[in-house]
Amino acid sequence: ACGSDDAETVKGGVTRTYQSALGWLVGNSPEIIAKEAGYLAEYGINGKLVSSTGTAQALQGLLAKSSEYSRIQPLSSMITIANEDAPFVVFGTSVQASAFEMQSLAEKPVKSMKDLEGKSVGIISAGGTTDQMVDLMAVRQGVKPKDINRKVTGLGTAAHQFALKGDVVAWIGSATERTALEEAGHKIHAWSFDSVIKVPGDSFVTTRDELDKNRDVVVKVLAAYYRGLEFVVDPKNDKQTIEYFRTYNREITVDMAQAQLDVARPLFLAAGRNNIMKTDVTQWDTMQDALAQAGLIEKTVDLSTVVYADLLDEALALI
Amino acid sequence: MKRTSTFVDRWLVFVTTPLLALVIIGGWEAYVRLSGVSHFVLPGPGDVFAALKTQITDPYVWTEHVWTTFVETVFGLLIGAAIGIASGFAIGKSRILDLVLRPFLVLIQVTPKVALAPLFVLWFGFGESSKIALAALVCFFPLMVNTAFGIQSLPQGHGDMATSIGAGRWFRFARVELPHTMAYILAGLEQAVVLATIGAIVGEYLGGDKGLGRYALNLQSNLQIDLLFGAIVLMAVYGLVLYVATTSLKKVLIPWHESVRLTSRPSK
Amino acid sequence: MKRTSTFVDRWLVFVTTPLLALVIIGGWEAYVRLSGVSHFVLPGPGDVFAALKTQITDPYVWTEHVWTTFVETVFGLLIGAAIGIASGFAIGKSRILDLVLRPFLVLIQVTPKVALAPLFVLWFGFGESSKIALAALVCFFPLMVNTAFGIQSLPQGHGDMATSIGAGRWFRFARVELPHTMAYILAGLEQAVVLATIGAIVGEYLGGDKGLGRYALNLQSNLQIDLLFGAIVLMAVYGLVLYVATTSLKKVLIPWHESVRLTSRPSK
Amino acid sequence: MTSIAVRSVTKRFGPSGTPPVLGSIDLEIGAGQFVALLGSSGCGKTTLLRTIGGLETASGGTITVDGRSVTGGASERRKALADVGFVFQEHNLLPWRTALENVALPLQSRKVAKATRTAKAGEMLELVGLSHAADKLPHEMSGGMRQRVAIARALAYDPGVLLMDEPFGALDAQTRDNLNLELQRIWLEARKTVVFVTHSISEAVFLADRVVVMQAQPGRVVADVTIDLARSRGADVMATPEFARYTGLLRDALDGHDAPALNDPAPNATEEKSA
Amino acid sequence: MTSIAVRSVTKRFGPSGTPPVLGSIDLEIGAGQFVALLGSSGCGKTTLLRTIGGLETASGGTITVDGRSVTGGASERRKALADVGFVFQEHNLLPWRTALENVALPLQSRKVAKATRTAKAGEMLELVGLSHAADKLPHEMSGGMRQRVAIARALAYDPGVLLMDEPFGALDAQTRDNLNLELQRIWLEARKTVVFVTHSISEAVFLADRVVVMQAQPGRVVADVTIDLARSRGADVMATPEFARYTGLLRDALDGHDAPALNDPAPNATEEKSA
Ligand SMILES: Nc1ncnc2c1ncn2[C@@H]1O[C@H](COP(=O)(O)OP(=O)(O)OP(=O)(O)O)[C@@H](O)[C@H]1O
Ligand SMILES: Nc1ncnc2c1ncn2[C@@H]1O[C@H](COP(=O)(O)OP(=O)(O)OP(=O)(O)O)[C@@H](O)[C@H]1O
Ligand SMILES: [Mg+2]
Ligand SMILES: [Mg+2]
Repeated sequence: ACGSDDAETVKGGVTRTYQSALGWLVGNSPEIIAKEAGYLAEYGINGKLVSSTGTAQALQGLLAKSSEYSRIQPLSSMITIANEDAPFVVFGTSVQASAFEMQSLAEKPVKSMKDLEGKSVGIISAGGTTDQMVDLMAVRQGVKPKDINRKVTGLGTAAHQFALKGDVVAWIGSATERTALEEAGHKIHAWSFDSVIKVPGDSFVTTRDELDKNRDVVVKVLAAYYRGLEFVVDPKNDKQTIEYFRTYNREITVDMAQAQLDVARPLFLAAGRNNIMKTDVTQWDTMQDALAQAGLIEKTVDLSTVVYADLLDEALALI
Repeated sequence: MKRTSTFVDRWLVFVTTPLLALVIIGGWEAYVRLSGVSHFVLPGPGDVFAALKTQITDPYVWTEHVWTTFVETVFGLLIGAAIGIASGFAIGKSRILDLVLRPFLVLIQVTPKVALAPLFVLWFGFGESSKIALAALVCFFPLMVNTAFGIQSLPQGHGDMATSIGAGRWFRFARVELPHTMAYILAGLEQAVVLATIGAIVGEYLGGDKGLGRYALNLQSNLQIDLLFGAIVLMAVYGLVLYVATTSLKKVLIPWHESVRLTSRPSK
Repeated sequence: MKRTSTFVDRWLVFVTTPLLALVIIGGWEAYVRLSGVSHFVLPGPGDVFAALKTQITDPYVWTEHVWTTFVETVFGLLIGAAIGIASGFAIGKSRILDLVLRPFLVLIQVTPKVALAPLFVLWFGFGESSKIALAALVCFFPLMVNTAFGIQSLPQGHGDMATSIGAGRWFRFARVELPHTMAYILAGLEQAVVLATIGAIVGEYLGGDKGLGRYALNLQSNLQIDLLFGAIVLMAVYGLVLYVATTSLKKVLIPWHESVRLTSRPSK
Repeated sequence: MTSIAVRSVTKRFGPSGTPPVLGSIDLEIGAGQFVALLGSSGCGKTTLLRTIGGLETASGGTITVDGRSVTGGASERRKALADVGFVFQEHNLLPWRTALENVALPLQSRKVAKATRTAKAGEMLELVGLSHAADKLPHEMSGGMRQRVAIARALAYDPGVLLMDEPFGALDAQTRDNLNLELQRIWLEARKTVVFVTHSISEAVFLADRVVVMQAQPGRVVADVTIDLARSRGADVMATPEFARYTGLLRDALDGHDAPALNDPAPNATEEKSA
Repeated sequence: MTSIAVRSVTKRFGPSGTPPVLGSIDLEIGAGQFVALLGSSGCGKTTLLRTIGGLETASGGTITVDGRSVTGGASERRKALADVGFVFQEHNLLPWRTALENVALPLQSRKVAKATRTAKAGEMLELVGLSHAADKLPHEMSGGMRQRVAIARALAYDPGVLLMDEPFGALDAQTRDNLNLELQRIWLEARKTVVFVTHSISEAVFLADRVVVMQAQPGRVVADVTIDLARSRGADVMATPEFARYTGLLRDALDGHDAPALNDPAPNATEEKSA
C-alpha cells in the first residue's frame, strides 16, 4: 500500500484524511512527511492521504466529509467562498510564491498580457484555476478578459507543441514543466504571475465545521505540516524527503524528484526561512479586490472569517 | 386479452414513469434531508429543478452547449457507425479478417483515451473535430461487436438460399445479410448512441469552449453544484432523447423481427 | 478445402498480427520522425518500448497496479453483469417492465459519471469499492441491451414448445430462454469487459492510490511521457487479454451456435 | 366423456374487421377418441390446433380440455394444458440439446430423475428409430430425423391428450407406416385423446375413429366422418372396399362436394356443416 | 448429353475417420432428365442434393453440372450453379419479405426489371395457388403456404436444372396432385433437368423418368429404375398395372430386397450397387 492504510494507527487517536488536489507532486512533501515521519501520530492523529484529479474534486471531497484537509490554489477557493458561500477556511500557506508561470517560445516571447490581446493562450483546464488566472491578470494589465482566447492545452510540455504549431502564443505552466522543456533543448521565455499580482500561494484548507468543532485538531495538523515543511526546506534531508515522497509517487526517479525539489524549495522559502507556512492576509485582500475588479466574484467577504493566519502561532506553540 | 394489454402497454408508461420518477425524487429528497449531505455534493431536488429552470430558459444553453454537443454526438455517431458496421461486417464475414483485425480494433477500444487527449487535439484541432473523433472512437465498438455477431448468426438456410439463387456478393450482402443483421445493428446502435454522447461530453471535458461537458466542468470548478446537477439532468435527458429516437428506428426498419412484432399470443 | 482453411485460420494470425503490429509501429516511428512531434506529446516507439521493458520487469507494477485494476475490473464486471443480465431479462420478458424501467436504466447510463465522482467516493470510500461501483455502472448497459434483445429474439417456436410441455416459469427460463440468450449475453459481455476496464481505470484517475489509472496519472504529473505511453500499452494489452478470455467463453458456452460452429461449407 | 370441447371458436390475426382465419368452429372430442383433421393447405388446421393447445388466443368462443377452460385465465389454462402433448408442424427442437436431451426435456420439466428420464427418452428414440442418433445435435440431423425426435418428445411424458400437427409429413413411406402402427398401438394401449392433422387421406382413415374435414376462408368444419373399421388395423385394411369408400368420401368432402357423399350409416357421427 | 455427373462422391461431416454420410456415389443424369430420389429418412438424400448444389463440400470425388466442376474452385462453381434452382427441405424464406418479394428475389438478383419481376413472381404465386397471399410475411403463412412460396421462388427464374428436396412434403393431397401435374407440364415444356427428392413412391413413379433409390450408412445408391410410362401422364396412370409394378419394385428396393426385383427391361438404365 502507498502508506495510507498501514497498521501504525494511534490508539484512541482521531483519523483525518488529506486529499491532494492533483496527484502527488513534490510540493505535497510537507503533508506526506507529516504523516510518514510520524508527526501526525505524535499529536494523536491517524493521517490518511488520498489523491484526486482536480481542485473541484478535492473541494467537493471536503464538503462531502470524505476528507478533512486539502491544499489548493487560493484563487479557486476564494471564488467559491465568495460566490457560493462555500464553508472553507484557510489555515496555512505552504508555498509562498506562485507555482505558475506564463511561458512562451523564446523566439516569440510574450512579455505581458497586452501581447495576448486577440491571441490564444494555453491553459490546463477549462474553468479551472489557470483559466481564472488569465482573467485576473488580464484585468490587472488593462486587457479585457474576453479578448484573450483560451485553449485547453493540458500540461505545459504538451502546450509547447501547440505553441510551435501556432495554435497558442503562450501557455500557463509550472517551473517544473519549464525545466523539463529546457532540458529537452527548448528555449522558453517565462515570467511568474507574482510579477503582475501577488496572490497567495497554495494554501491548506479545511471546512468551517472542522475548525469550529475541532480547532485543536486543526492546530495539531498544522503543526505537523509545519514540521514537515521545515524538514523539506532543509537540503540535508533531501534523501529522506525523496524517500518519503516516493512512497506515494513511486514512479518518479530520485533524480527527477531531486530536480523538482530544487525547483520547489525556493517557492517554500520565498517569504524567507522564518516565514514558512505563514499566511499573508494582505495578499488575500489584494486578491479579493482584484477578483472583484475582474468580475470573477460577485461580492467580497470578510476575510477574517476565512483566513486564520493566527492558527500558525498556536501550532508553533505545540512544537 | 390482446386489446387490454395493448391499452395497458400504451398508457401505463404515462402513469408509471412519472410515478417512478416521483419515487426517485422523493428518495433523493429524503436522502438529502436525513443524511445531511452537503449541498455542494448533492443538492436537493428542489434546488436542482430551480437551477434547471433557469438553464432551460437560457437560450445560450441551447444554442451553445446543447447544440454543440448534439452536433458532435451526431457526427461522431455517424462516423463511428460507419466504422463499426463496416468493420463488423468485415470481421463477421471473414474469419481471417476477424483474427487479423479484431485484436487491433479491441486495442483501440481498450486504450484509455484520456491520456491521448493531446494527440487528438494535435490531430483534430481544438474545435469540434476532436470531440467528434473521440465520440466516433468510443461508439464504434458495440456496433462492431453486434454487427459481427449478427452476420455470424445468419441462419445457414438464408445463406444457402442466397447461394442457390446464384446471388453475387453484393446482392447477398444487401438483400440477405444486411436485413438479417439490421436487428443486431440496431441493438448496437442503442448502445452506440449513448457512448457517442458520453464520448462527446468527455471530449469537451478534456478541452474546448462549448458544449455540455465544458459547461458542466465550469459549473463544477465554480462549485455551482445545483447548476451542475441541472446540467447533468439536462445531459441525461438529452441522451435519453437520442436513445429513444434510436430505438424507435426499430419499428421502421425491422417491423418483421420477433423483438418488434406485437404478439397476440397468450401470456406465459 | 476445409483442412487448408482451418490450417490457415490457425496459423495466419501468428503471421499477420505481428506483421500488422510492425506496420503500425513503423508508421508511428515514421510519424514521430517526420512530423517532429514533441516527445512530450508522442514519444517514439523505441522510447516507449524501453519504458515498457522497465515496467513489465518491475514486480511492483504487477502486484500493485495491474492486480488492483484486475480485481476492480473483475468485481465490477461481475456486479455489472448481474445487474445487466437481470435487468435485460426483466425488460426483455415484460413489455411493461421495459416501458417502465428502461428509461431509468438508460438515464443511469447516459448520466456523465465524472460529475458524480464525489458521491461515489462518499458512498463507497476512496478504496477499491468506488472503482468497482463505477466499473459496474459503466459496464451493465451492453449486457442489458443485448440480453433484452436476445430474449426478445427467442424464436416463437421455442416459446411455444416450452408452453406445450407445460414448462413452469423457472424451467422455461433456465432451459429455453437462458441458453438461447447466452449467445447475445456473450456478445454483450465482450463489450462489457472492455467497459469495465475503462470504468475501473477512470475510477482510479478520479482518486485512489493504486491501480493502472492511478499509475498513469502519476506518470503524467511527473512528465514521464514515455512511461505513460508504456502504461497505456500495458492497459491496452491488459484489456485485450480480458477480452480474449471473454470471447473464448463462447466456444465453451455456446458451441452449438451458428457464430461458433466451424463450418465446412464452401466459401461464398 | 368429453375431452376437448371447442365452442363457436373464431380466430382472426389482426384487429376486428380483418377476415377471420377460423369461422365459428364447434367440435366435441370424446375422451380417448382419435380424431384426424384433414383440409387443404392454409385452411386453418394448425391455427385450430394451436388454439386448442393454448398457443393462440381465440378471438371468440370457448375451449375446454378435460373440463378446464383454455380460453380463460392463465393459471386455469396452464392446468388445462398440463396433460396435453403437442407435435408441431415445424420441429421446434432446441439447437443446443442433443436428440436425447430434447426428448428428455418435458420429463426434466416434470422433475423426473435423471436416470429415469434418460432411460425413457432412450426408449422413445428407439421407438422412432433413432437410437443411433441420440447424441446428435439438431443441425446434424436430417429433416425426417428432426421430426421423429419431436414426435418422441411429445410421447415421452405420456400425456393424456396429444395434438399432432402433420407429425409424419417429412417421413418416408416405410418409417411412416411403422410409426402409424406404433401410434395405433400406443393409442390402443393407453386410449389417449388424439387430434391428428394430416394431409394423407389414407393415413387419416387408417388411424382415426373420426375424420374432421376443414375448408378455408374462413376455416370451418365441412364434414365429420366416423370411421367404422375394426381395431387393431393392419396394413391389409387399406385394401378393403370400406377403406376405399371412406377415402373416396373424404376426397369428395375435401374437394367441396360435401352434401351428396356424406350418407354415412352411423346416425349422429356424421354431421354436415355449411359455410 | 450429361447434365449432372457425380463421380465417386463421398461426404463426411467431421474429420476423416468419422463414418461417411455418403459412401461412394456415382450418378449420371442426362440433360432434361427427371430423376426422383427415394430413400429412408437420414440416408443422405439431402446431403447428396446439397453437395450437387454446391452447398456442401464433397469430402472426395467430383461433381460437374453442365460440364463445369462444382467441386473445384469458387468461381468455376459459381458459374456451374448459375443455372441451378434449389427447393430446400426447409423453406428458407426471408422473414422480412412478403411472399411476392420472396419469389421475386432470384429475379432481383438477376437484375430483372421491377415490373417484369413482379409480374413473373405474381404468375408463379398463381401457379402454386397463393395469389391471395402475395403480401403476407412468412410468419403469417401456414406451413404448406411457405413451402409453396419456396417452390414458386425456385421456378421463378426458370433454371435449367432443378434440385428439389421434398418440395411437396407438407402439402395436402389435392394441392400436391395439382402441383405434380404442373411440374410435369413445366418439365414437358422446358425439359429441365430435375432431381426430385420425395418420400412418396407413387409421386416418384408418376413424375420421374428414372427413380434412384438410396440406402443409409453410408448413403449409397442401391437401385436405379427407369420408368417407362408414356407422357404426359394423367392421374389415371396410377391405376395401371405398370404403375403398380414400379411401385412394388421400388418398395422392395427400399426395403433392401434389391437384387431379385431389379430385372428391368431397359438395358443400361438400371444398375445395381452393393454396399
Ligand atoms: N451438418 C451435419 N453434421 C453432422 N451430420 C450430419 C449433418 N447433416 C446431416 N448429417 C447426417 O447425415 C445423414 C444424412 O442426412 P440427410 O439430411 O442427407 O438425410 P436425408 O436422406 O435427407 O433424410 P430425410 O429424409 O430425413 O430428410 C444423417 O444421418 C445425418 O445425421
Ligand atoms: N400469425 C399469423 N398472422 C396472420 N395470418 C396467419 C398467421 N398464422 C396463420 N395465418 C393465416 O391463417 C390461415 C390458416 O393457417 P394455418 O397455419 O392454420 O393453416 P393450415 O391449415 O395449418 O395449413 P398447412 O396445411 O399449410 O399447414 C392461413 O391463411 C395463414 O395465412
Ligand atoms: Mg399447418
Ligand atoms: Mg432430407
